[in-house]
Amino acid sequence: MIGDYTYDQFFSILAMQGFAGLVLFSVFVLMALGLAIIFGQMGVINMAHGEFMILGAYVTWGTGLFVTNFAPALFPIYFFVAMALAFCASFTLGVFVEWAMIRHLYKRPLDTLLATWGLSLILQQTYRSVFGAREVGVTLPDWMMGSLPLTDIIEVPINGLFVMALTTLIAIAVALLMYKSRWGKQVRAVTQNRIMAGAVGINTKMVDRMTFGLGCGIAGVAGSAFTMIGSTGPTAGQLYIVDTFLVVVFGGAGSLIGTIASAFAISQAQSTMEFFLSGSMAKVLTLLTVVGILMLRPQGLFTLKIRR
Amino acid sequence: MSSTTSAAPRTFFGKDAIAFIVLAALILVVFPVALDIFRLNLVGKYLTYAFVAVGLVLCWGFGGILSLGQGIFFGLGGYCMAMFLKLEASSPENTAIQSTPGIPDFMDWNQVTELPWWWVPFNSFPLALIAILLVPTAFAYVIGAAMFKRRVGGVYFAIITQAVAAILTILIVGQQGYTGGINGMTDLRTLLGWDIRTDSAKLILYFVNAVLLLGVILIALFVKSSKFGRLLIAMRDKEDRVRFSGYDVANFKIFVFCLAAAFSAIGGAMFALQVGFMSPSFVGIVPSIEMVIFCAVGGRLSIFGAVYGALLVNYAKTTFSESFPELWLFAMGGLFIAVVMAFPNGLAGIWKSHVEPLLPRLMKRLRPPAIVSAPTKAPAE
Amino acid sequence: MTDAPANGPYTLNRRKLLAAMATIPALGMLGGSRAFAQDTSTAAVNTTGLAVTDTDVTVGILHSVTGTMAISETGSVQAEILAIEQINAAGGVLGRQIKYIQEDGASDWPTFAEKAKKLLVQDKVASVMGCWTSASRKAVLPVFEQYNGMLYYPTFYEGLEESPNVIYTGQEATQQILAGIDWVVDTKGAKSFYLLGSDYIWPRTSNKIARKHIEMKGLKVVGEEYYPLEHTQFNSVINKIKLTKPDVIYAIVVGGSNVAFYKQLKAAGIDLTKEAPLLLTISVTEDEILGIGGENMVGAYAAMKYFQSIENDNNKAFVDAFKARWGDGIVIGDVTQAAYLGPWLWKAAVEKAGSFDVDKVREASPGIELATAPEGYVKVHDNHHLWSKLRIGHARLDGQYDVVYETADLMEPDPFPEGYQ
Amino acid sequence: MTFDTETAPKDFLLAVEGLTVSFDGFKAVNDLSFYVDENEIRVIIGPNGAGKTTVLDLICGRTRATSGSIRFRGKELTTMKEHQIVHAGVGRKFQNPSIYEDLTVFENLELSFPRGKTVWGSLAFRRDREVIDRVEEIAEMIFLKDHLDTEAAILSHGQKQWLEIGMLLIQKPDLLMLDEPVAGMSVAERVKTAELLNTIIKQHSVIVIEHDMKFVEDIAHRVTVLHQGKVLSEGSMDHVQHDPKVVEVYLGH
Repeated sequence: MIGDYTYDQFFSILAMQGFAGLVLFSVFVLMALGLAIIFGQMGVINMAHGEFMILGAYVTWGTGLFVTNFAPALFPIYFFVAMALAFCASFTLGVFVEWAMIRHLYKRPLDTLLATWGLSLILQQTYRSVFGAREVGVTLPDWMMGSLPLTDIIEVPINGLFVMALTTLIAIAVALLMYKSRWGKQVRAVTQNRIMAGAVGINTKMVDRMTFGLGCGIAGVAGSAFTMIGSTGPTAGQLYIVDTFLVVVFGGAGSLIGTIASAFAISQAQSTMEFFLSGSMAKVLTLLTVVGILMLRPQGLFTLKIRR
Repeated sequence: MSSTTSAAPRTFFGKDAIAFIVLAALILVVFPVALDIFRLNLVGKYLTYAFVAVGLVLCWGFGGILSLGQGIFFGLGGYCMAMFLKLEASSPENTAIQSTPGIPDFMDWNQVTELPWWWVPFNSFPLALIAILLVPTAFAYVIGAAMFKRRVGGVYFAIITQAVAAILTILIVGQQGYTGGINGMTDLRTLLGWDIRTDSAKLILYFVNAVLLLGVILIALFVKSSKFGRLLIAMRDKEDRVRFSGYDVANFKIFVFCLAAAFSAIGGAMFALQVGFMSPSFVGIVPSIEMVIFCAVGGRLSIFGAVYGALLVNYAKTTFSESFPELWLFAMGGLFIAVVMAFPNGLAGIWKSHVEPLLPRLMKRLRPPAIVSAPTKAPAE
Repeated sequence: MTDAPANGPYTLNRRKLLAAMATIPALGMLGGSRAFAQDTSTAAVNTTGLAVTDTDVTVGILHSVTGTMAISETGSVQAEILAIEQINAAGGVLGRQIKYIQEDGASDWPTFAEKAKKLLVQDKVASVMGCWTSASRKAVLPVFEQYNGMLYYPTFYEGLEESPNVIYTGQEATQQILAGIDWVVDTKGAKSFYLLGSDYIWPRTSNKIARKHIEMKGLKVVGEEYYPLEHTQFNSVINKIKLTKPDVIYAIVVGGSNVAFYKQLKAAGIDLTKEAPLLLTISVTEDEILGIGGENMVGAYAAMKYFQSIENDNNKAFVDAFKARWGDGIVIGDVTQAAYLGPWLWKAAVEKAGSFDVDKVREASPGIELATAPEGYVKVHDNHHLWSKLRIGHARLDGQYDVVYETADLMEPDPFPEGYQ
Repeated sequence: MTFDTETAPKDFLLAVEGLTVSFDGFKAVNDLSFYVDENEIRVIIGPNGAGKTTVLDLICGRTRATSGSIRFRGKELTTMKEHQIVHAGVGRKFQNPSIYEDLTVFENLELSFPRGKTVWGSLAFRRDREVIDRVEEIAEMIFLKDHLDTEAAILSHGQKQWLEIGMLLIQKPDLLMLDEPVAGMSVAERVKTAELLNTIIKQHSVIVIEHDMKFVEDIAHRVTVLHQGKVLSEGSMDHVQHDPKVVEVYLGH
């Protein structure tokens, strides 16, 4: 016996909590990836990140509605189409926002933070006016909501697996894009030396715009995926802000590996503590630990030591 | 920044003195005369936010330290005051129907049967007053020391203060047996036996609040006009240079952060007194960022601008939400973006660039032409 | 919002209003109020300077139209406006048409207090229909007591309150909890319970009462857990539920958390239709199911006093009128119905008192009956709460509940339950 | 490196020994040792990336050494904070002019005045006769007497360089470290700067990083040539100019 549990139960707990932690980890990575790209590569803090996610969620909802009414046969696979559309919508909005707002503020990073907060207010009210104040229910194909029983206690939720797979896919895609493609080279070149990059013929403005759009697009996909586990309403985006920022900052700006590692650390800590403490205290302790570590190591988990 | 001559150091006489007198006249005479007690009480509430905004001018405008967690200090100050008032409102006679009379109602609802030890000092008014200033300032010191000694700044600092605000909110909401949870501390009635809900009390509290605000503004003006104020600007622009001129930059940042926290705490305490309750909705991220808006709209570099910003934005919020509640967020968001992008120095900046240059010309018209001197001051015609 | 509530007095959609009016005769609500009107001079029915003229009387509506609570409070606003319009069409109150001033609490408690004060002090409204969360009610309560206003509060809540200035048209905790637990024990043979809630006073107080009641029956509570409002990750608690294998999950999760909780519950392989464990909630109305999705909720039980599917003539007329006014797609939850009662109860009290004066309305309120309430017959108790029945609903795939049980008698409201504190 | 044995017993103003710093494995400064006497003018030269600026960063505490020691008048600097190093008597001018653009020339100089350097001190600081006299004296020296009330942002590049030098002088440091003081100046400004430096070096020990060989020749007592983080050669200008290793590095293979 361990505490109130038998060994069997205890191992089941470990297995299930481990899995719950992995799902949470995937969720965090998915949330943070878009922000990490924008923050890491451009130094811009996008406070409207949550609203870009919710845009993706609404697009998914709309696609679901459309498919149910006009092409019910496609319903089982509509989610993939919806994710693609969510990416396009968020990407387009992101590019527009970069053009209209962000590009004027590159020299004032703190001000982008404020301006994007204003943007998030406007987006929230837009959602409320367009879609109503109530949450919308996103109907998912049945196959996505089931679970696979492993033992009589342990069951693996399919949507959890789906989120994990999706996260892996997107993370790999982003890594390839950043480190293997020509475009990724351009992005990194601009990050390291904007003037020089411009001098060798890279269209730095276009690189900025696409980077911002990409980050927002990934946020849209994340929002689309989150319709499986969370709510879709005008203000739902705000729920993710603090967690997302902490993941990115804790990981160390500019490091995708760092973002992933920090998402892992935070999610495991939180899901483990949640089992033994009350939900509120688990959250407080996790956040407090993260802030505490950041005070000891402000540069985050992974940062290159560079000559200033 | 206004320029000065080398021989005469910047003081808060001159232009600032006029601005101070105008503001004092406005909040001490014009508002009380022109507004009924209901509206005046609202203005009093707005002015409590001005404490935060003035702190932000020093901290953010001059020092370049953007805190997205001023709500923490506003809230802590407010809670310290509310705890005292709540204890006074929870006398055994008032709470006779509870299972444990003599403790605040929310404790009773949550099966707390004894006043927690850290509530005990709040039985005393002097101790509560000390706590109002000390607790938030000490908290700011801890955050500031940890961050600034390690040279965390800019966006990182903003995000961490934001996270701390989130943590504190969750903590207050989660520990409802000791804090009142999401309801906050409500039904605060008397201060040392004096009913703070009556109209006359509200009028007096308004003036106390106004005088305290003017006092805080004087302190801020003093800081701004001292060498410390110029150092803040210097640190914002070239932190390294300040360091290599022999200053321990972290200490200066900690000081200004603590000062802003103390200002916010006074505002929070006055809020609790005037509104009659305190709730975690002032501690979180959203109110903290809104307070930054007040400051940004008024002008992050202008102490007076911040006060007008707090008044204007809140007035707009009240009127807008009375007539067009749905448009309010659009207006607020739009205002935010417009100020940041087009008028980074806010109202004060517009005043300085558009109104002030007109003044000498106006003066010239008013005076007989013979006395006109100093033509260099007038803009080219 | 396609059907935004009107923002000021009298901005009605004429066609919809007429449609709504058409259903009124069926309600039998046309009393003798019109005859009443001529004998009442304004000076006689309004001695305290309220906003009453010879032709009309002004009331306030105070809910969140913006912010996170707008999700929940929209339905209440719609119900209150509908009730006011119906009363007006039927001749008004003491011969006076009701005007309303709507204020936005913006999901922010101090704003509620500020607006409440504005309604009472500046607008001098005769009564206020409003508030939703306990926090907003707690914030406005001192204002109503100080300025002697009258608040009609629609939400089911934790009790522990009995203000002379509030009429509580929703259920207090014991009314909603005791009979529900009795039912699940008696008909489903439940022995063990897992209590779960959002972390604030209503779920905590409710679970405290539930736990006492369960333990008094000699049954077991195997877990009790609270999550921050707007929490979105429930995997850990779902795992605990799987381990402790309770017969009943007693869930009081609110807001957006609900959506996350039920979706994750389903994904974790807990099929609510199998009733192993059975899920009993007191916080999910038809409104919430809109966001959760019927397919994620089907099979769950809810203990409330009202479901849209209740079969009686009152309710049929109410649902038809509501849809005619606010659109066909709309659903009506427990709180929406309770909010609808507010204006009617106030009207009845005013007419009984023969005056708009708050003190007289208060005196007249206990004993007021409403035979035309959609939920059936209700009556105001001396403690300002309503006598009402409790019903158990069984969630369907389409987001509605089937009423599977209803208490034989009205439940007495007991905001300070002896032995449960 | 045979140089240090003959001077070792003396009390140096600055003694750098075994100094190493690595950035992720790259040793920007590698086991570096050199010594500066009282009232000596030392010029450090070397090709790009030789580690010249890093050495100054290490001395003034901007970068922390991985190993090695820096002693200034017997005090170990590697463990001190930047402002303590300044108080010990080391002043540093950056490569790009580093001044407070939003403040006037007077205020720029005043902030460097060695009084009121603590929080409370700065609050209590009063602009008295002593401060004004001293600021005016320095301003005269750096050719900015007529610009005291000008906002620093609108000064020319050369004037900004002078202003920064003035900000150092007002601190009365024992050791001045100047990173390319004449870079980016017009010819006229260059001449004036050389004149300024010549007055400065009469009263202070100075370490200068400079590329301008003519200028180096004019002022240097001794020259240290850095290459890849190490001392390549050290001695008089004449000595290093004829050192084959130096010739090799500068002229290529």
